[in-house]
Amino acid sequence: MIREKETTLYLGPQHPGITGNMMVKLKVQGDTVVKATTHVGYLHRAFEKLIEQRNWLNAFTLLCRFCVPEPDPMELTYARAVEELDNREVPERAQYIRVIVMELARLQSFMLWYAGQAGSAGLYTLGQWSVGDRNYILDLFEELTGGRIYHMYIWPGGVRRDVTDTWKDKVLKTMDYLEKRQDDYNQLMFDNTIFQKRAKGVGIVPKDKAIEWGVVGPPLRGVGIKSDVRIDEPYEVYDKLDFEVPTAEGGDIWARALVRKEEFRQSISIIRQAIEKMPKGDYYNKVPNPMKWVVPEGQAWAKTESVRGEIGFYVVSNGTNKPYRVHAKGAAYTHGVTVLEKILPGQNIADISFIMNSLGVCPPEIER
Amino acid sequence: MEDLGLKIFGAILTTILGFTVGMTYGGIVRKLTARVQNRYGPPFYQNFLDLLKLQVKKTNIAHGFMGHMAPVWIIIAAVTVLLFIPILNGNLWFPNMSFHGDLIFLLYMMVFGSLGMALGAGQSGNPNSAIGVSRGLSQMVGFEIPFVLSLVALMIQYETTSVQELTQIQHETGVWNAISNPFAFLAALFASLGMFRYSPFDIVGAPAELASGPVSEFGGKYLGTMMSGGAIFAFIKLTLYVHLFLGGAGNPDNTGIIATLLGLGVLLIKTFTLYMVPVFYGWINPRYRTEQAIQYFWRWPTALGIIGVIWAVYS
Amino acid sequence: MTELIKEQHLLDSLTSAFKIKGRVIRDRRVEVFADKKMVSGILLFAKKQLGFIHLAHMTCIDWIDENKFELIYTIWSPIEKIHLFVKTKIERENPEMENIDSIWDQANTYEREIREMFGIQFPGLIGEQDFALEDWDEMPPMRKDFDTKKYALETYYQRPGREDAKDVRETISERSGTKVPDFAKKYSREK
Amino acid sequence: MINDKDSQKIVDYIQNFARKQSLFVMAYGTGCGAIEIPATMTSRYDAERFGIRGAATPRQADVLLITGYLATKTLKRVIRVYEQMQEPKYVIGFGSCTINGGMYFDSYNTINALEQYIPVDVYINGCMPRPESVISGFVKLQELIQQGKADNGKKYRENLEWYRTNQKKIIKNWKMPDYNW
Repeated sequence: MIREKETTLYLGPQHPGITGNMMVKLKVQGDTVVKATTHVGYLHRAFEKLIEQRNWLNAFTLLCRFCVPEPDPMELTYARAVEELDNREVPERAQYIRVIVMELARLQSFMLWYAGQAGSAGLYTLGQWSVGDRNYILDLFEELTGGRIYHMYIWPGGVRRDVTDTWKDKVLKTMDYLEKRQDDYNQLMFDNTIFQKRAKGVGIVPKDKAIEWGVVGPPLRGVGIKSDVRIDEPYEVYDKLDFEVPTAEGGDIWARALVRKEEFRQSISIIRQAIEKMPKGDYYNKVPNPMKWVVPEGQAWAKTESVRGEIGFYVVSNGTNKPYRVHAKGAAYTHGVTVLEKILPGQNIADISFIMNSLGVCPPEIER
Repeated sequence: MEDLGLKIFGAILTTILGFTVGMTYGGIVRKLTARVQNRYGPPFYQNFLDLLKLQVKKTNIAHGFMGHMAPVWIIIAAVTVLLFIPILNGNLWFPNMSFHGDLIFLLYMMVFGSLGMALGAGQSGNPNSAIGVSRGLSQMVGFEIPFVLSLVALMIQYETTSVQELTQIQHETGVWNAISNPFAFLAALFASLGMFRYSPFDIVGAPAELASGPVSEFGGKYLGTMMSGGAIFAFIKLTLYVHLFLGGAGNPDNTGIIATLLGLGVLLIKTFTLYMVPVFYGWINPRYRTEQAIQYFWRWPTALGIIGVIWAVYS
Repeated sequence: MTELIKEQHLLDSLTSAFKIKGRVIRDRRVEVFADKKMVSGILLFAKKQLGFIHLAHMTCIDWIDENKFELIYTIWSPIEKIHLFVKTKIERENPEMENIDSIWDQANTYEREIREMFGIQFPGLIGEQDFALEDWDEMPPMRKDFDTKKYALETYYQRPGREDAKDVRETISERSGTKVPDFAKKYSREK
Repeated sequence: MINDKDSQKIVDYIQNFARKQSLFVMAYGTGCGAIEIPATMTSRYDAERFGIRGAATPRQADVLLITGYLATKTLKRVIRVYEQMQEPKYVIGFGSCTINGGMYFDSYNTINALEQYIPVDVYINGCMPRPESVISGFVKLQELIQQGKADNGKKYRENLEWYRTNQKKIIKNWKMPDYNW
């Protein structure tokens, strides 16, 4: 057999197929990847260092920029960690509002995923549809929080503004619309034989290694392990809501896509339930003057389920008006480095971007 | 000498027509694609603006001799092939350099452009280009087989290797080859999906995988020239298909101005309809991997091509 | 505390096996304080015997007043649904810590980051020296004694107008020649 | 003929018109602003109406969109991409972080003013700028091009010394990854 020459292929940082600003250095033999090394740091902004310079509430402006496609889980996780340190109660209404915001954030992220997953396979029509429809969710956010992408809406002790009844109606209308549209997306994506051929059996995460490698979220559910922070360690009012955590077998791109497809449905259902069950009352347990607000000494760890998997914040206070240390661990931290490096060898070059989208690799979350 | 003058004039006219139609079709496809994607879309003449911009862009890169030659090679190949394609059947204004055996000649010449691209891209040194070229050649191996089979079927059926004659036969009998040998036509139609490089066969310049594939290192005038070449090639393929399978266009008995315009209208309608086949297919399909694309062509299209040949032999 | 039986049981089994201190923080949260040398043993024991198979995260805190680095390993048991924090403090001078990427492959990434950001060495760690930074020759930046603002001011060009951190409203009013409205004044930073 | 002033004007007009109507944007999401680019390109805002479309490689691109903060590691690549682009080329600074550092003004790893390192034609402020403002920034750039005022590449060439000095202050090692092709 003729041994083909090994070529080094730099996928990124400037490459349309890469999911953000990062680089995967590939050793390639023909069309097959032999070795993959992830290089990150192109987006390193020293968030954790900067948060140490800000006071407790100023940190929120930085936090939501941790991972751009999905800023809200970051805010919620940090807020929950601070609440734990400060022993601050959150009114029940605020908890419901938080759940709605979280699920809306999930939905808009799912729509980006639809676009990325289809776009990396060359199905541009779906990407255009779903990113276009995503604007309807961003409109809802805009009305509620004032921001399209970054909201800074969830604060320790509740949320910043109350929701109105008209907003709730709009949410319900949007949910009806999205439910209809999702059928279109699914028809274009899941019913397509070419997509099935591309997705099945590609980018397999082995079941026995999944937890060891730090796989979380949909990729972990894609290997058949039912793991979701919302049921493992219920936060806010998720234990009062009725939803299912879908799983699929196989661990390939197809399984992960199936999981996400079903989660999209569940998110819509959760939002409907939360709007229905939301009680009247206070929405904000006001914190004192943010310039002088001192959080008691201690350490807290909070984690939240985002679209890509669990997000955890380790917050340390030394009893001053600034955080002493904040460490964030996003799902992409392991997906983008360890998992990607482990599963890429043996894959076709054509599938790399496909796999990265399926794992939900989000570079700003890795290097922060 | 008069004849030669007319021929040169016809050649220029043909080139202008091919270029304009090819570019406009591209623009219309962009617009239609945008409409399908819920967008307003660029104006239909956007491709001309792009081309003009590329041509006035400064270019100060050198990738060796073949890097300079590749676009020239492509456009030469495109114009040359165009001159051997009958635009309107037997029309004096669009004389083609038809000769016996030009179908086989065309088969070779149509690869010529891709070859130029391959050599140029190879010299640019970008690995994306190299991979793109190897993919393009593999894909060509895929779709050439059903395409050649369908042509062979036609050649056997009418015992000629001249495009002109094939058109003339269809004109005389009034039966399109698409009807007299449907299997060959279907095989050729499937091959055309690969030829036009829309999804699912856009594996050559797949953006998410290879940046822009073979043309990664070409910008400005080089890219503009390649774009014009590509537009002419699109027109060539469409016209060839129309003349081989869909009865051609134009009436050799009447070459007056009105009849010529009418013939051009028929040609445009037929080519545009044919062009919509790969475009429609592309809107709803993601991209194949290289080996899957080859498998695709080597199954049904090839089988249809073989059936077409058998049909031609025994009919 | 009747409802924390599970957590207490876990703590007991760890303390009895290793003779270490620890406490139950709240439900689903248990922390143990271990010596530097015992950490990998505890982690391996927790992974193999107690079902803590998931390394949720790993981080480092710079306690500059104590002159110590604190390393925190957070591990999670999907069956018991408990977080276990294994905490250890190491000296700030020539910090060195045991490499645990043989226990969890993904620890490699965390350790590379900590090596870069805090300067803690992990003998036997595979991977390039640079993780997020490139050609960094200053002090490891996440250490508390590294002043990021000073460094930024010295290194990068600062656009004029930013240095005084003045209230935006006043700057705008000065520039446009209009007065700051009364309702906006109460938010002013000058007060 | 071609040296004639009036005919040169006409040629310039046509050239500028073509340049302005066909802007190929470098597909390089350097920062978090990249999240609004899909929104700008898709149905509600549809930047393709203005002839704006993505280009996959620097050789084919006209516009370099710096979407937000630039880490020093990215700056090195951005400069390389910028230098690979063919003239006429334009740079749009997108988001507050490119103007004065934005909220990362005291970060040790992000630059604060983009025009110190590469010339910038248009800044779009905001964090993050809405798709409308992105499009308005592009329209502003189109106006500049039509007036012939956008000569980014020329500016860079003429002041190369100054830009290089600034770049070298930050980028300590100019060695690029070695390629074996």
